Formats: sequence, structure tokens, C-alpha cells
Amino acid sequence: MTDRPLVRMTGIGKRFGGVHACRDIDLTVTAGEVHALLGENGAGKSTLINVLSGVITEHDGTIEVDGESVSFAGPADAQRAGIATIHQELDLVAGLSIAENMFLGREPRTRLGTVDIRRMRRQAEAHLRTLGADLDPRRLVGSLRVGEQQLVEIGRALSLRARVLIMDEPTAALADAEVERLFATITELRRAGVGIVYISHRMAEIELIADRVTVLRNGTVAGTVDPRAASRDDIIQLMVGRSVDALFGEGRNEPGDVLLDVRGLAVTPRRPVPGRTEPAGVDLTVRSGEIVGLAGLMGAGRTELLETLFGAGGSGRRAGQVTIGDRPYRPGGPRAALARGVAFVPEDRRGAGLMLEHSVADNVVLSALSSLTTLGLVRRPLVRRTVAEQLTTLAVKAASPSIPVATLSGGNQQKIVFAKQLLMRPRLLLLDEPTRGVDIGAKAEIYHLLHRLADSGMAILLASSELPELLSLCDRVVVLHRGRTVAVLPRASATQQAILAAANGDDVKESR
Amino acid sequence: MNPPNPTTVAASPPETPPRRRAIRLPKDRHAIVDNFFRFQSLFGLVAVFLIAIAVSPSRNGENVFLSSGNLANIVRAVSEIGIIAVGMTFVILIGGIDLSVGAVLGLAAVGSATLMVDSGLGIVPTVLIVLFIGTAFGATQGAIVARLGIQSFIVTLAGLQAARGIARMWSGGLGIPIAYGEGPQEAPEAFSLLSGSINGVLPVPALIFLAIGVGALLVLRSTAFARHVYAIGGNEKAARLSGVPVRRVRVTVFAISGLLAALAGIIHAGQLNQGSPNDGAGYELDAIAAVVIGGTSLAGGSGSMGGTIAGALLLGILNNILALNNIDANVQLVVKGLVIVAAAALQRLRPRIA
Amino acid sequence: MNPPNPTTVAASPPETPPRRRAIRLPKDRHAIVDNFFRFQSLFGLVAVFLIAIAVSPSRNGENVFLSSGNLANIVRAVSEIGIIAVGMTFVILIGGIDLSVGAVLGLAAVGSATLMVDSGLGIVPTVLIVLFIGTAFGATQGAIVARLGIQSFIVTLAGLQAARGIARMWSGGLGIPIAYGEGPQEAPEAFSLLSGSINGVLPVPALIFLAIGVGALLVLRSTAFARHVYAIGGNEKAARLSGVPVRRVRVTVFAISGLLAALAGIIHAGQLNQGSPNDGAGYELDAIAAVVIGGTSLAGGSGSMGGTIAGALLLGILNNILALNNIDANVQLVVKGLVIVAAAALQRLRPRIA
Amino acid sequence: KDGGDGGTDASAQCGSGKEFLIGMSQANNAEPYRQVMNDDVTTAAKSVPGFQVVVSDAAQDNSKQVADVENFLSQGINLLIISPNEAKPLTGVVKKAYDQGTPVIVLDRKVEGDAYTAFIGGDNVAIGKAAGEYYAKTLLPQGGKVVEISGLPGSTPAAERAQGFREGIASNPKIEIVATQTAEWLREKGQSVMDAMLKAQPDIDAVYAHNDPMAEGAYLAAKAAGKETAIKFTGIDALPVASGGIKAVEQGRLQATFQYATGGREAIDLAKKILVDCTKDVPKSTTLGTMQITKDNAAQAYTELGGKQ
Ligand SMILES: Nc1ncnc2c1ncn2[C@@H]1O[C@H](COP(=O)(O)OP(=O)(O)OP(=O)(O)O)[C@@H](O)[C@H]1O
Ligand SMILES: Nc1ncnc2c1ncn2[C@@H]1O[C@H](COP(=O)(O)OP(=O)(O)OP(=O)(O)O)[C@@H](O)[C@H]1O
Ligand SMILES: [Mg+2]
Ligand SMILES: [Mg+2]
Repeated sequence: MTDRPLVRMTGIGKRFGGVHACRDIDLTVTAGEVHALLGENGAGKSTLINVLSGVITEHDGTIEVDGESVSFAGPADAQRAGIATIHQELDLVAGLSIAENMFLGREPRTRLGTVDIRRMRRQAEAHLRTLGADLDPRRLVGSLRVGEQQLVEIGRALSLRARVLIMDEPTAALADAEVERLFATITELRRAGVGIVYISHRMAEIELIADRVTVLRNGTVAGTVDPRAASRDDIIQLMVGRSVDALFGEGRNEPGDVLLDVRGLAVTPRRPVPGRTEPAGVDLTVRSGEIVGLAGLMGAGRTELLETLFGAGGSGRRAGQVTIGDRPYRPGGPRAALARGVAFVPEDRRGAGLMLEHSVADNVVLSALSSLTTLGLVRRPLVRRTVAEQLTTLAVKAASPSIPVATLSGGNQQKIVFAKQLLMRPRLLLLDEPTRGVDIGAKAEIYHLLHRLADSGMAILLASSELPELLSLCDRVVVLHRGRTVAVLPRASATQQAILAAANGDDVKESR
Repeated sequence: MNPPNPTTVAASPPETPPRRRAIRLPKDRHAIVDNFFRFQSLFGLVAVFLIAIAVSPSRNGENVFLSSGNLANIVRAVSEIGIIAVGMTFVILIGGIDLSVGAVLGLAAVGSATLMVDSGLGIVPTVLIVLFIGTAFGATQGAIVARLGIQSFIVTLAGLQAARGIARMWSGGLGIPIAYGEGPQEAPEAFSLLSGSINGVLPVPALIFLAIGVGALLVLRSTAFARHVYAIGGNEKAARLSGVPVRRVRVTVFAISGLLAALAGIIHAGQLNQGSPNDGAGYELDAIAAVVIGGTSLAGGSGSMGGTIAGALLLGILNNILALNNIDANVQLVVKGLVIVAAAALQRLRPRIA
Repeated sequence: MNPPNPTTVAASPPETPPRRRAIRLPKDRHAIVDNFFRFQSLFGLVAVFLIAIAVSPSRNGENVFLSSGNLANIVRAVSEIGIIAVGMTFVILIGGIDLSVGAVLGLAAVGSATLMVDSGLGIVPTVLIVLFIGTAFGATQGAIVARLGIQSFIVTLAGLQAARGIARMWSGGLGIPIAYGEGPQEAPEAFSLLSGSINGVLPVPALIFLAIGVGALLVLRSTAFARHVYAIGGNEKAARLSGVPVRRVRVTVFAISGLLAALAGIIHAGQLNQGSPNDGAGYELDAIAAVVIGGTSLAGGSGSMGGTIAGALLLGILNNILALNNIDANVQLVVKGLVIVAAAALQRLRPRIA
Repeated sequence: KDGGDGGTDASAQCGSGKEFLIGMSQANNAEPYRQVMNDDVTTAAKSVPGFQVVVSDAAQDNSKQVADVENFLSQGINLLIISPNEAKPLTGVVKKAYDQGTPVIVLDRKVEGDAYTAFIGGDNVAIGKAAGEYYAKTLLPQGGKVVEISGLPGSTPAAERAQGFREGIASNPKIEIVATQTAEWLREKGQSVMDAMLKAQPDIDAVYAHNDPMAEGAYLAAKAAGKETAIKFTGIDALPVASGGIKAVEQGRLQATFQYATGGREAIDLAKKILVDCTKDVPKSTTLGTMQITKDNAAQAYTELGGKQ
């Protein structure tokens, strides 16, 4: 009985204009398994599961559910067939509450036909609690942090009571504690016979929970392996067609002078915004040529700190001192920050990083326009050349610089944000979750790039929720807890345990 | 364990015991703040109301603005715009706009008069036919928006012209007066109730407006339909992915707007004892102003019906107090412009979301 | 290598070895398809143009529609709307809307007449002052939108009222006729050029419209400012974080719209030999229709100036051919509505994203 | 109650040396004709001691005009002058005012029934007819092709001026109306409509416009086509202001225009009789005549009608 797959996809193909996103792909999902889908950015993972979840209705190939051939006219059809999906990009309605989002399109009704708000809230809260999220279901989703929104998405998929659950990078915005909780839930679901398709770029997660791994490359299946039998290198080899050289622990140059000096930075917002942790006593320094990591739990205030340094944070009274080079720096706004050589890659690339409908080229050159114009006129050949170089440098996979960014895969979109800021040749680069959703090969490229940038004298301050990333990449790790610096760990003493302990606020006293 | 229905197991939010009393929700700051700002659309209204009292002329020691007759007049005067604005709120919530409402009002007014006076129909069939025409007109516009993906601004701008043209053709270009009585070419007496009032105090159109407003407020609070409306306006893709019938909701929303515009047209005919094809010109802008002053975002996805009602009343009070003080018509235009901006600015005090 | 221009250096991405030949971009299908659809706004225009030729009456065997005098008239008739629509395109591209343009046109027409006739100013100071007034009016609206964060629909709706009120107060409510001559109460003869034509063929207002249109087209193609405009409409937050001076661009855009509306008002006064405070009513809707028919999205971020020009001409041809065929005014309204929707539907043929 | 009752309350308070608030409810301020009417009323009222006039603008909206009158009543005006946007819709509120004892003078457009104190207005059919007769006898005695540029479709004056004109030209069957297009009372629309007419209609002899601004717009179009002398233009209204039709006739652009009197001064005269002189029986209805204005009498008429140079 377990042999009969819940879902069988055969010969799936999908083209977007000239791009063959998927080509003749076969995939099965059986009850009680976690079937991991791996592949580089743009390999076609999301496209494939969009076919399965009814988002893409025109495609080649067939889908069988329980042995019966089906054809979905829309996402609702797939849901009815028992297929629930957590999409890669957070697709929630900001103006509705958590509960309303979770039950959107299938609201429980009272006998009068009105929405049974209490039942909705109760169930929403129960689902969230299993994920370890203590959120008031009445809160508007727009006021949630990205990580919390991700939990809401997961909660919604769970509440669908599906037999097949598709998760497209569900942990991209989650911190370790939530990830653990999610895995516990996945284990439970697996035990209950749910078939799970799991997409992630985090190899460690795959090794932890996958029963079967299918690797996609350039829209085709490169191979299906048993993760317990295959080594990480084998899988990576399948993914990128070569082995990825050691990312970590390269020899580094000696850092130079202190470039960024932050002392006692605190922001008292004029009107507090729920869910934001403004800096409340941050001390840190970054030297030129140095990569400094920012660690902390979800909501520790890393994002807010970076935003404040870039002048893009909330308004309010500011205390403390910030110095860049040897001149005091009062972050006045993104423009002023860029003029002082400070660049910022925000964590929410779709909301804050990109003009999705605009072309790749237009996005890349937006910040640096003033250096690409004469008398206010854009120098097209120069722009074209610059964009081409930048895309090559970052190995962006895009059919052409003139296609809309929205059609790029998630990881490649991230690289575009990156490219835009690097064009400004900043002295200080602020990065917020720069490798979220980026594939392992691209990640390696980004790490190399960061090293090169640091070696050329750039100072880099990087917030990340992936501890291994911080540990391998950074010269020092600054740990935040509730908006204040609680520990500064040099590379030698930075371990996973030490960071986590500090992040949980365990040694707040010590560090005072 | 062999559960009869595997689906249920997988889904049931792992083990919530069927407690009798709902979980006590933590009295959470966020929710309170959110709710507080839901009522914020009232700020502007209250402010304008207080100012109106303060600057009102008085007559025989009585505050003219506060006299019950005057207050009733205000509500009566805004009732048509208010009813239209209620429908417009739905449209704007899904991120659309309906410029055709004023013309549909004119069409409905002509229809009411023609059907009763020329065709000799009774009140009920007349009202039903006219409401049907308005609904169908709105639904057609909605279908064009939803099917062809054309921006509603342009569809309803075209609809405006079309409705106006049809109304003029139907009426022969002239207003059709409504006389009451039993004879031919006369409308049933009962129709004139629309220009009367309850107990001589509450004008019937005001009553209808308030009833529609409260009804819509409840609909927007309590129905799944309303959630779908907000969802489409807030994030259409998310709505579609969640299985919301986006097209159907769109068509329904424009149909509602057409329906309410037609209702306003019937009231218009009843109040003025005439169906004139040119009436209602520019009402769309007033209605939109009421909606926006009420705090609904033209980008869609956020706003409230209470705000719209407050916005309509605010505009009514403004018109009234300017008139009571005999402000020159041209100065009035300027002052009104300033107050509208100020009222909108007040709405902006609400905290912003990301 | 030591490039003489430091700008170039700053631009070159870090760590790219100074390669001599740039990477050859693949000549790919997308670019071709994209370019094809750039010109798609012309489809509707061409279609309407062909239909107009087909249904035009003929006189002495000559196609009346195609006669050069008639074509010139069409462009003259749309020139004011067209100039306004050019400014409106910028506003709509940043996701805003400007409802005040018709009233600003009226204000500018009154200003032109008053300053020349009553104040006895020459043409140059008059034009400069009027253009300044329009620009300042637009910039003020832009500043309110940018600073207070109020939706431009509401700000410019208020602006509409204010401009209309000011124009009426300034003129005493009546049109101010412009007589030409040297005496007091007379305007310089040269001003009447605005109602003339070049070589008796190309009307001056049409020429101005085309010049402005082409200029704006180039601006939108080639300047950094234009890219900022598109960026703000595409994703305001991303634009701000990318260092785009969002507020300044916003204010500038509304200032341009006010400037061009004032220019249209000057032309209006010149064409009609009169400055009337009530003129220009409803022009804003025609201008918006032209922009949207031209394929610019009301959501901002995408559209083209060529489309707007095509859209304005389309509307002009439509009005003209309906009048040439002596179609009943009411039928005209309905037909116009349908054609607008059809034209907009044509635009939708462009491929959609995601 | 009979019609006389309306005046009773007011006459109880009437008399000289008192203050009176007069509400003037105007249908809209956008038409020059109505602006001049307002000016006539306010100017005339200035010469009556104790009169204060407040003017409201209904902006072409029947409902707004009802509200305007109600606001006047809330304020306790002593007399109402109203120029209704349309007859039927304003009948109710006018009756309400009248029944409350406020004297009501209706200008330009009648309301239904007789619940008002007095009506003063012109006769659009008669004016149209006068224009038609002028065409038949003076302008085109040999007949010819006439283009009619009409006012806003659906407005009574447009319909009546069209009807009267046809009655007027009936005596000369050689006059043919070859096209009718609306320019919605507007000068610029008059221009663009005429542009098309000039293309579509060969040999136009004259343009009959329902008001002077549209006639002027048509003239501009003809001028651009070099036909301004071949075609004759006439308008209606003859407002004694700088931008009005009398000046256009005087300066030779229009052949003739026909006065449509505002009745503003007459209304104030009447108000003075009612409020100050305590006159009980004022004439219920006064029809103002028209005046044909051609080059011969234009200058004189301008001064006579109170135009400022
Ligand atoms: N709507 C679309 N229009 C055009 N091209 C598209 C569209 N969606 C996806 N593509 C292209 O299809 C290919 C596969 O994209 P897909 O999103 O499936 O990649 P992915 O494997 O999910 O990558 P990632 O790991 O970055 O999320 C990419 O080249 C992408 O550019
Ligand atoms: N209520 C809110 N209003 C405005 N912005 C918010 C709100 N809540 C969160 N944000 C912003 O949303 C983004 C996402 O925050 P996220 O949940 O990712 O925090 P995090 O990165 O996990 O924690 P940290 O604060 O440590 O960075 C941040 O830019 C944050 O400032
Ligand atoms: Mg993906
Ligand atoms: Mg963060």
C-alpha cells in the first residue's frame, strides 16, 4: 500500500517564452515520505511544484493523484485534491489578520452564513502553537516580521489537512528554534501518512529529514538519490555539475583601520511600531577589510540596526554615536548613506529590494545612475556594458538583461539586489540575510565575492540567521538580544553554542 | 490507530481538546492598537462636527447647526452620495474604482420615472427593474474588468459615458416629471414617501442610507465575501493562490456598486419628483472623496465601511456649515479643498504597516 | 589605464578586470518581443485611423476625414488635452493621479487674459508668471502628497476645487475677452499667433503639442529622472532604499503636470481669445483616458509617452469622425465609451508577467 | 391656504428702516448668464438700504439646490430668490419656503404649481422664434443652409430655443437646417464641432447657436478655415459684459444676438416692494421681452443694459 504513490507526475514540461523551466520531469510522492527537491537557483523547482499545486495550469505531462489522472484549473482544485502548498515567496494579505489569512478562501461559517470568527481564531491559534508560535491570531499580518509570516504560511498549509504537503523553502526566513519546531511537526505529519515535498538550499536540513532526494538541473532531473547513501559532495556534484570548492576558512588579510564605530546606539521611536525592536544600546566596530556577523534570535533587532545605520529605520530620538572613517555619521537617509559609501542589501528583496516588473538592467543600475549619466542623460552603452559585467561577475542566470526581474528564480533575484548595491562601490556594506534562498553554488560565489570585497578593503556587516554561515564567513560575530549588544565573539571563540547562549540572553549580565 | 479518514488526522491541529470555552486570548497590545485605529476614521468627523457647532450662526439663541431640522437635512443631503459611497467602498477595497455611478444614478432616475409614468408600472416592479438594470450594468463592467483585465478606471469611464447616453436617449433628453395619482401618466402616491420623513424628523432617504450603511458594515465585518474583497485588494496573487474566486468577487463588487447607484437613483427620483438624465454628474468624485476621507486606501486592501459613512457625513457637515455661514461660493470651493486635505491628513495619523 | 573621467571609474564594478571588449549580449528573442510591444500602443490608433478613413463621408470624391485641413483640426483639437496628458503621464507613472489639471487650465487662461488685458503686461512676463503659477500650484500639491503622505487623488481633487475657486474670484466669475492691439486693455497682437497656423496648415497649438510630446518622449527615454520616475512607480520602497530622492521626484512630477496644464491654459486663452474661469472642466478625465488608452498602468511603473500621444490622437480622431458623420450626441457618448474600452482591450494584448 | 398667504408673515415684518436677508439660490455659477444674473441682483440690492443678499451656487445639481434652499431656511432668510436648475425638482422646496411664509421670487425657469410669490423670466420659445424670423426675413431671405449648434442635450432652454427657431423659419421653406450638433453651451466645443461641420457640410450659409459663446467658438473655427465672412453667425443671450454677445456683435463677429434678460434687477425691485413697501399684491408673473441686437443698436444696447465699458 505504501508503494502506491499519492502523486505521480510524468513528463512534466513548462516553457516561459524561450526558457525551458521544466523538461520531461517525472516525480512521485508516496505517503509518509519526505521527498526533497534540490537544485540550483532557476533549476525549475518552484515551477515544478507550481504545476502540482495548480498555479500553472498549462503545461506538458500528466499528474495522477491516487492513480487517477487529474487536471487542475486552479489552486483551489489542487487544494480540494488534498495538495497543500507553502509557496516560496510569502503570499499573504497584509491587511487581514493572521486567522483570516490562514482560512482565506475557506472560512468556517456560522449557521447564519457569517464567518465563524471564534472558531477561526481558535483553530488558527492551535495550529500556530504546534509550530511554537505564540502569536495573537487577531494581529494583522502586515505587522508581523518576515519569520512570523513564514510561520503563518506554514500554519495555513497545515490547517488545510492535506495529504500532500509541498514546502518551497519554508525555513528561509526562520531561525533555528523555529526550524526545530517545524521539523518536529514534519515528523509527526510523516507518521500520519502525509507525503511531503521539501525544497531547501540548506544541505544540513536535507540530511536531517529527507527520505529521498531528487536533484533538478536546468529543468531536468539530474538524479534521484537516497540521502543516507549519498554524500553531501555527491549531491552537490549532481546539482551544479561540478564540486564546489571549500567555501570556508580561507586565509584572510589583516583587517585595516576601524571604519564603522557604533557606541551606545539607541533609537526611541516617536510612535512605537508593534513588532519592531529598535536598537537599544548597540556597541560594535567594523574595520575595513573585515566581515562582522550579526547574530540573534528572530526579532533581536538585527534588521532594525542595519536599517538604522542606513538611515532607513523608523523615526525617533537617537542616542549614542556612530563614526565612519574618522567623521561622525548621523544616518539621514538612504541617499545620504550611499553618498557616505554605505550600501545596504535588505532582507525582503521583493518588498524592499526590487522593482519586480522592471527589467534586470533597470534594477541593477538604479542606485548608480548618477555615475552613468552625463548632464542627466543616461549613457546607454555604458549602462549596457556595466550591467553585463555585473551580471557576469555575480553569475546571474537570466535570459537577458531586458526581462523583468519577476521572472528570475528567487536566488537570482537576490543577486540582482546585490549587484545594484555593489555598483555603488561602498566602503561599508550592510547585508541582511544576503544568502536567503540562494543555492549552494551561488552561495559559494557570494562568499568568495564577500571575501574579495573585504580583501579590497571594504567593511562588511552581515546579519544572518544561518549560524554556519556566520561562523565560517565572519571575523567576528556580534550577538544582539532585544536590541542590545550582548556579546562580541572573535572568530576563535565563536561557536554555535556560544552564539546561541548569548542570543538567548543567557550571559546578559556578564557582558555588562 | 487506524483513523477512518486519514485526511482529518493529518490536519487536525494536533490535539486541541474540545474545550467548552474558547481560549482566552491574551489581551495583546497589538490587537488593541489595531482595533483602536479601526475607529480612527471618526476623528475627522468629530473634529468637523465640533468646529461646526462652534462656528454655527445662532438664531433666537438657538444654534442653527444643531437644530434637529438642520441635522436631518444634512443626512438627507448626503444620503445619495452616501449610498453610492457604500458601494464604492467595496470597489475601492478590491483596488478598483467606479466612475460610472453618477451616470447610473441618472439612468436609474430616468428609469424610475419612465416606468411608472409612461409605462404605468407599479412601484415594486419599477424598483425591481431599475435595480436590475443598475446591477446588470455594474456586473457587465465588472466582467469586462475581470475577464479582459482592463483597468476599472477606463472601463467605468466608458461606462459613465454609455450610461449617460442611454439615459438621455431613453428620456428623450429631458427630465421626466413624476406626478402622483391613480390616473394614467401618474405614479403611485406611495412613491412620494421617498421625499417624506418618519415622524416629521428623520427623512426617509437618510433612513435608507443609514440602514444600507449599517448593513454593509455588518457584511464587511462578518462575511467570507468581505475577507475575499480585502484579500483581492491586499494581495491578489495571494488571494488567487488561496482559492478565492477572484473573478466572481470582482464582478459581484461592481454589481453591488451598480445596484446601490441605481438605488440612489430611485431615491433621487423620489426626492425630486423627476427623473432627469443629467442628474448625478460628478457624484462619483464626491463618493470617492467620502470613501478616501474615511480612510480607505485607493490602492485597495484596507479601509472600513464605518470610515466611509463618517466620510460622507463629514462632507455633508462641511457643505452645510459653509452654507450656513454664507461663505461665498468660490471661497467655499477653496475652503472645501483645504478641509478635505486636512481630513485626509488626520487619517494618516494611523500607524503604518511595513 | 587611466581614464580621464573619474565617473567612469566609479561606475565600473569592483573587481572586474578592465577587459577591453564588453561581453556580447545574446541577441535574444525577448528583446525583440519587448520592442515589438513597445509600439503596441499604436495598434489602437492605427485601427481607429483606418476605421475613420473607411466610414468618413466624402465630398467631391475626396475623403473628408483625410483632407489635410481636417487632420490639422484633429491635432489642434486634442492639443490641449494632449499637453495635459503628457504631464499626466509622469504623474501616473509614479502611481499618482492629478485631477486638478482642468481647473489649473482654467486658472491659467484667466491669468493670461487678466495679466495682458487688465495689467497690461507683455507676452513674455505674462507667460512666465502664468507658467510659474501653474508650476507652483502643482509643486504644492506634490509637496502635500510627498510630505503628508496623502493620496494624490484626494489632494488634487481638493486642488481642483481650490484652483477653480481662485480662478472665479480672480476673474469675477466671467470670461475675460482678449482684444488685440496697442492700446490699454488690449493684448499684444503676437499672442493671437496661438490661434493661427504655420503655412496655413499646421496649427500652432498642434505644433506645440507635438514638440512637447517629442520632448517628453526623449526625457522619458534618456534621463536619470525618468528612471527614478519609473522606479518610484514600480516599488517606492526599493526606490528609496536605492537612493532615489523620492520626495523630490514626486514634487517635480506634480510640478511638471501643473506647468503643462498652465501651458495648455495659455494656449486655450490664445485659441479662444478669452480667459474663462470655468473652462477645462472635465479635461482631467480626457487626459487620463488618453494616458491609459496609451497603455500606461494606473498602478504606476509602466507606460510610455508614445502611448500617451497615440492615445490623445485616438480620442481626437474618434470625436472628429463621430462629428463628421453627424452622429446624434447621445449615440456618440455610447459609441465613445465602447471604443475606449476596445482600445484599452487592445493594449492588453501585451504579454503579462507571472 | 391661498397664494397670498405666502406674503403675510413677511408683510407683518415689512417696512422701511429694517434689515432684510435675501437668499439668492443660483442653479450654477459656471454659465456667464447666471453669473451676470447674480451680479445684477447684488448690484441692485446695494441700492436698497437694509438689503443683504447671500448667493449660493448649486453647481447644476438639483439636489444641491434643494439643500441650498433648506440651508437658507435654517438661517431664517426674509425672502428667497431662486433661479431653479430644473422646474419639477425644486417645486417641493420652493413650496416649503412659501408655506413657511417666506416670499419667493422665481427667476428664469418656472416651478410647478403656484406656491410662489412671483415669477420673472424670459420666453425661450419666443426668443428662438424671434431668431428664426430674423433668419427668414433678414438674414437669409433667399433661403440657405443653416447649421444649428445646440446647448446641452436635455436642458430645457436648448429644447425651447430649437423649437422656437423652427417655428420662426417655417415661413421661409428655403431655409434648411442641415445639421445639428451639441456643443454643451461651451465656446471651445463650439469651435471643435464647427471644425468638423466645415468639413462635413459644404456651403454653410449661417450658424444658429443656442448661445453666444458657442457662436463665438464656431466663428473662431470658421476664421481658421478662412470662411468667417462667408458664413453668418448668430447667438442668444446678449449679456452686457465684456465677454458677452453684444460686444461680439458690435465688433462684427456675430451678425445678431437676442437678449435673454436675467431679471435680476426686476427681482430686487419686486423684493423692495414686498419687504420695504409692504405691497400686498405683486404681479404673479412677469415675462421679460427680448431685444434683437445687431450692429445698428449694439453700442446703445450695451449701455442701456448696464454694461460696464
Ligand atoms: N513566470 C515566469 N516567466 C518567465 N520565466 C520564468 C517564470 N517563472 C520562472 N521562470 C524561469 O524558469 C526557470 C525556473 O525557475 P524556478 O523559479 O522554477 O527556479 P527554482 O528552482 O525554484 O529556483 P530558486 O531556488 O532560486 O527558487 C528560471 O530560469 C526562471 O527564470
Ligand atoms: N510591524 C512592523 N512594521 C514595520 N516593519 C516591520 C514590522 N515588523 C517587522 N518589520 C520589519 O520586517 C522585516 C522583517 O523582520 P524579521 O521578522 O525578518 O526579523 P528578523 O530578521 O528575524 O529579526 P532581526 O530583527 O533580528 O533582524 C524587518 O525589516 C523589520 O524591521
Ligand atoms: Mg524557487
Ligand atoms: Mg532580519
